[in-house]
Amino acid sequence: MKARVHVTLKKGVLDPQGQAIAHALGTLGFAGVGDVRQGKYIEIELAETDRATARARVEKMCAQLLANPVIEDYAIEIAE
Amino acid sequence: MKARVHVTLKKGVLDPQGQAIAHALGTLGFAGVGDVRQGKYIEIELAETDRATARARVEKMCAQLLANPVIEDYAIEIAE
Amino acid sequence: MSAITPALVAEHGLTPEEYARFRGFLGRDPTLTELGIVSVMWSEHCSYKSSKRWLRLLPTEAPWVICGPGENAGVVDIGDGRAVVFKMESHNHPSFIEPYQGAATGVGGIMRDVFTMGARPIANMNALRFGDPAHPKTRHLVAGVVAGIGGYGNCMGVPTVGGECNFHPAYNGNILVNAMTVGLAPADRIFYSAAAGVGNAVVYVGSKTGRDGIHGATMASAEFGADAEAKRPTVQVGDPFTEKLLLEACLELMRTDAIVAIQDMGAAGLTSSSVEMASKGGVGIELDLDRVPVRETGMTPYEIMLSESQERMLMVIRPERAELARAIFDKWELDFAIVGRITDTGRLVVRMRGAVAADIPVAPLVAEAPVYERPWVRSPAPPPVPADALARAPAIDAALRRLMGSPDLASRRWIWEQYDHMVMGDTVGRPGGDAAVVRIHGTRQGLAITTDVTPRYCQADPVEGGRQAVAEAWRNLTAVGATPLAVTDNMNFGNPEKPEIMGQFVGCIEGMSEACRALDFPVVSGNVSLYNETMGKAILPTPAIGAIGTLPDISFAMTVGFKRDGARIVVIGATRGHLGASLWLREIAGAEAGPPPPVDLAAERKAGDFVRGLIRDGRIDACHDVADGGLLVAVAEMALAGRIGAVLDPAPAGLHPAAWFFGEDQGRYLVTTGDADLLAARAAAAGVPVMVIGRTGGSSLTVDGAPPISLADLGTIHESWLPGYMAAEAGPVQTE
Amino acid sequence: MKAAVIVFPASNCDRDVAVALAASMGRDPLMVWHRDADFPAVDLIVLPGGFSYGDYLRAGAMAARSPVMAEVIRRARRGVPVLGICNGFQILTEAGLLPGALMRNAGLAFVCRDVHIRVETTDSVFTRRYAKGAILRIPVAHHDGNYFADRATLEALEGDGRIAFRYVEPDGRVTAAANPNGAARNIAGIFNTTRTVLGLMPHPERLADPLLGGTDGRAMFDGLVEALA
Ligand SMILES: Nc1ncnc2c1ncn2[C@@H]1O[C@H](COP(=O)(O)OP(=O)(O)O)[C@@H](O)[C@H]1O
Ligand SMILES: [Mg+2]
Repeated sequence: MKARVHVTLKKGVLDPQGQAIAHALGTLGFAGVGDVRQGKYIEIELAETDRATARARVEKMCAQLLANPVIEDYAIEIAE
Repeated sequence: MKARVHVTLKKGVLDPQGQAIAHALGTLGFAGVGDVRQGKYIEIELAETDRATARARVEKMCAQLLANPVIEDYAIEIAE
Repeated sequence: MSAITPALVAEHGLTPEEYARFRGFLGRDPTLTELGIVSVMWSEHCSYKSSKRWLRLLPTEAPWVICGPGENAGVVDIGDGRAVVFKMESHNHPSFIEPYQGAATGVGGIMRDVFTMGARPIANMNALRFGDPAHPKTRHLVAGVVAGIGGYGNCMGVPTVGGECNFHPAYNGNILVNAMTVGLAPADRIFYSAAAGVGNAVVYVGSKTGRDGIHGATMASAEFGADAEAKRPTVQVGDPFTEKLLLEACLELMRTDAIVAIQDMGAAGLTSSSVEMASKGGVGIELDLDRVPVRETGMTPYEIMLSESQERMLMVIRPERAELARAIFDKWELDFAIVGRITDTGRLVVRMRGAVAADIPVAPLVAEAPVYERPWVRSPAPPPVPADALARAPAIDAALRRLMGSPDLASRRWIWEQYDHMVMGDTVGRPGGDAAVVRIHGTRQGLAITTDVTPRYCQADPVEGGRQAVAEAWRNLTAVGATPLAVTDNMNFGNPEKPEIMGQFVGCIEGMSEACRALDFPVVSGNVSLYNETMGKAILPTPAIGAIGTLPDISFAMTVGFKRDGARIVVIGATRGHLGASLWLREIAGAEAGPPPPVDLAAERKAGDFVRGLIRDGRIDACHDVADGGLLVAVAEMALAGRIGAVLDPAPAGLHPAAWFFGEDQGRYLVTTGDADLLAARAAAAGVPVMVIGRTGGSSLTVDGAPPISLADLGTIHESWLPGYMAAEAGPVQTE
Repeated sequence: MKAAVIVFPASNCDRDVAVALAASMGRDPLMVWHRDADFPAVDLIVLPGGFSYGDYLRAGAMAARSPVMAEVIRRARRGVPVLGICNGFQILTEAGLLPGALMRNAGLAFVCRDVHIRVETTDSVFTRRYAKGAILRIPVAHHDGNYFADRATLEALEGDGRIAFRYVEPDGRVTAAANPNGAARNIAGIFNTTRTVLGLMPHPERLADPLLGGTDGRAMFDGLVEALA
């Protein structure tokens, strides 16, 4: 079973990396680019076979390590 | 219109970050964690209203700036 | 098993003659793995087949040399039981393809070369060449390379204390990333790579092996199927975290008696490390590839032997110490595997899944490696300096402003502030001086480090350019008060199969060799990078020189900044106004022409010894060597560093002011002193020409009656070019 | 006084801070490996700079969850002074001993240079030897020093006098140009509520020896020795 986790900066937290990308896209001549936000995407292979258990476990991983609740939100998908 | 871009390391390319996360999860007592891979997740607001045009444009952004094809793959979703 | 076809041989970069020679001593057709092994061992990179004959010209010995070329790095004795281990290495091509990771793994590789020998790295340097700033790729390459060097070195906790950086269109398609590491070891605890002791264990430590960087030439081989490309990234990703653990674990193990021999797995990975260890020790090695830690499934013996995965080491250890060694690597959470043993057969035997994948006699594999006497021609004389260059010379102050803000002279602060140059707590001379100075930890002894070469001189006249590169390195060490000790080099050239390129190589080596002899400055390590050419256009010949020297006490360390008002500014060495191949000529007169300034090695040595004496006797309070841009640029740099201005006398009669102020005559230093008469007397006694050219003071530079140039303005010009240029970089730097 | 320096995998300023501590203490601190959760009682715990776990995922995230940190947190709660420098500061926020987070520098690049910081309060074991408002020249060397906290937290830090240092111009003015990393309100270092835990991005241990070009960092270690002896 595979979990796909998105860790994104909370709304209201400034994102210098996203801003730099937006700026760079402008420099490269891409028009109409609005806000850009950069986050992390983490794929985790799990031995677990039950979806609900898998999700609960990844939930715990996010809370304990993968995201910093001061600045980040996370979203979990369980694939397969 | 919003584009969601995933930039991931190509298969076979060493992912030290993913490896370190897997290791840390083990230390925290999570059992059954296999391979972990870390990539980037980028959200881009676009003024564009046509899906196909938007995709083509983001395709170009990825090739020119967001990913390095030597070591990275990318995937694009157009939302809304 | 696939038959070894001529096409497959050619894809492996072997000529039919080379293949015949290999088949000859093997006595049968090779396996694919064997073909892979010989192809990397006999590649230019590993065999030095084009350069070997010429490298022998370099002097490599001196009483203080503990180990010259031939090991992972050179070793010199610096007294009190301590040795300095250092080397420079290129990562040019990977850095062009993937600047961040290419540069990062280059730094990782050179650090491994140094700690393999038992030394803790204490300083890193980097010598960089980029294309025309106006070229569309340049900014991106600068951004990525600098971030990559910083990313790796900063994480390792080794200060990056200096380097150099030039721009020239000749590097548009081939940038140069040369990284140097300097390490410190007990002089009697140096580790070498010669394997010994039949029955001893061959141990693999560090990262797992993946399909990284496997010899590009073999990609088309049918054996790998259609997805070969996708499976085989040619650029590696660096893992400085693992390397830091590997460093600490190796140094910890080196404090025991477990290690008999050790060799990092760099280019050509397990192949070159095992062959070199066996060959140097005159023994055989058996490898059981089923035991090699791998990070991918289904790897073939060919792939495992040729993988260039980073952060790995091969060691020969005493079997009775295996458990002790394993415990140390466990503590650092690194892979540790006994993958083979030393034999008395003199053969490299590789087994996997019950089959013998390779069985090659090691001695002929090394001894019969091809060596080529490539045809070469002397470089033609450069075009003459345009006759009207001086007639069209702009005012001195205008020229100075332009030079100080030009890409090759502008401040490199933007670069070095991305490098942790202070970690380890011993950086005495930070970046920006003539040579970096680091303290030998826990003592008052200092180590001075520099890298130098002036490629435009080498292009104009390779022999003179080779001499100059060595002389300038020696001069830079001297300018901080150090006694120069030894050299490492990184020979970056175009395609050696072209006689004119080979001629540049030969010329540079001749010049370097002569200068090293005259200055007692042996070459103890180095690296050759050839084929730096794109679409038939070669780089400028770039023999980068890295050099070290020692200071008995860091309180002697001299700096470039003016220290006080009213001091006399004295130029040591003769000024003749040589403008050929100068920056003034290129940047102001728009001509890349003329011969480079000649180097008089006897005068060089005399002037340097004189200056060092003044520094050690406390007779001067600032010192700077006169290099790119000449006298006035050197004065401006001293003024900016000390935030104190100067008033300069007019050019002497008979010399055009531009030639006097911007000529690049060699063997010169600028110093400041409160007692110019004493200095003159000492100079007369030593037979060194000196001349007072002005005095320090105020907040501007006043030159030859021209309107004063405010230091604030000049500082802005000097500091803003690089950050301004990079601010227009179209992208976030790809980082870790 | 007894001090412990915690060593994580890829800590790299552990020796540097040990040297500075030893110079002030007259004896070497104890070096504690991250897996040794039961180390002897000490008067001061130092989390040194570096790149623990390569700074992978987030700077300080993995170190904050290592076994030794559980013990550091216990002792910090009992009042044992804890000093986190650079990566140490990042670990302290990740471990919840200090509020807020340290994000990627606003300029995105690693930055190593001398900065000026102003001493905002002398009322702590760490800052007692400085004069209030004193301006120190101390180096920074980090990639993730951009201090972030929500408004309420920042107000609380200000209100309680828990901002230890701010980036300033050499003349003491708080300006954007003096801020090397985009940190909120130019914050270079903060305390916990009892002012027994200090995290700061600048490296006082790097300018505590005249031969290295400055000594402004020295008084922090001298003050600790005086207070905790
Ligand atoms: N230009 C050179 N001058 C002197 N020695 C050289 C030069 N190039 C290579 N060497 C020496 O040849 C040996 C092999 O070099 P290299 O293959 O680059 O080493 P490594 O395998 O450790 O990367 C080293 O000892 C190196 O110092
Ligand atoms: Mg080597």
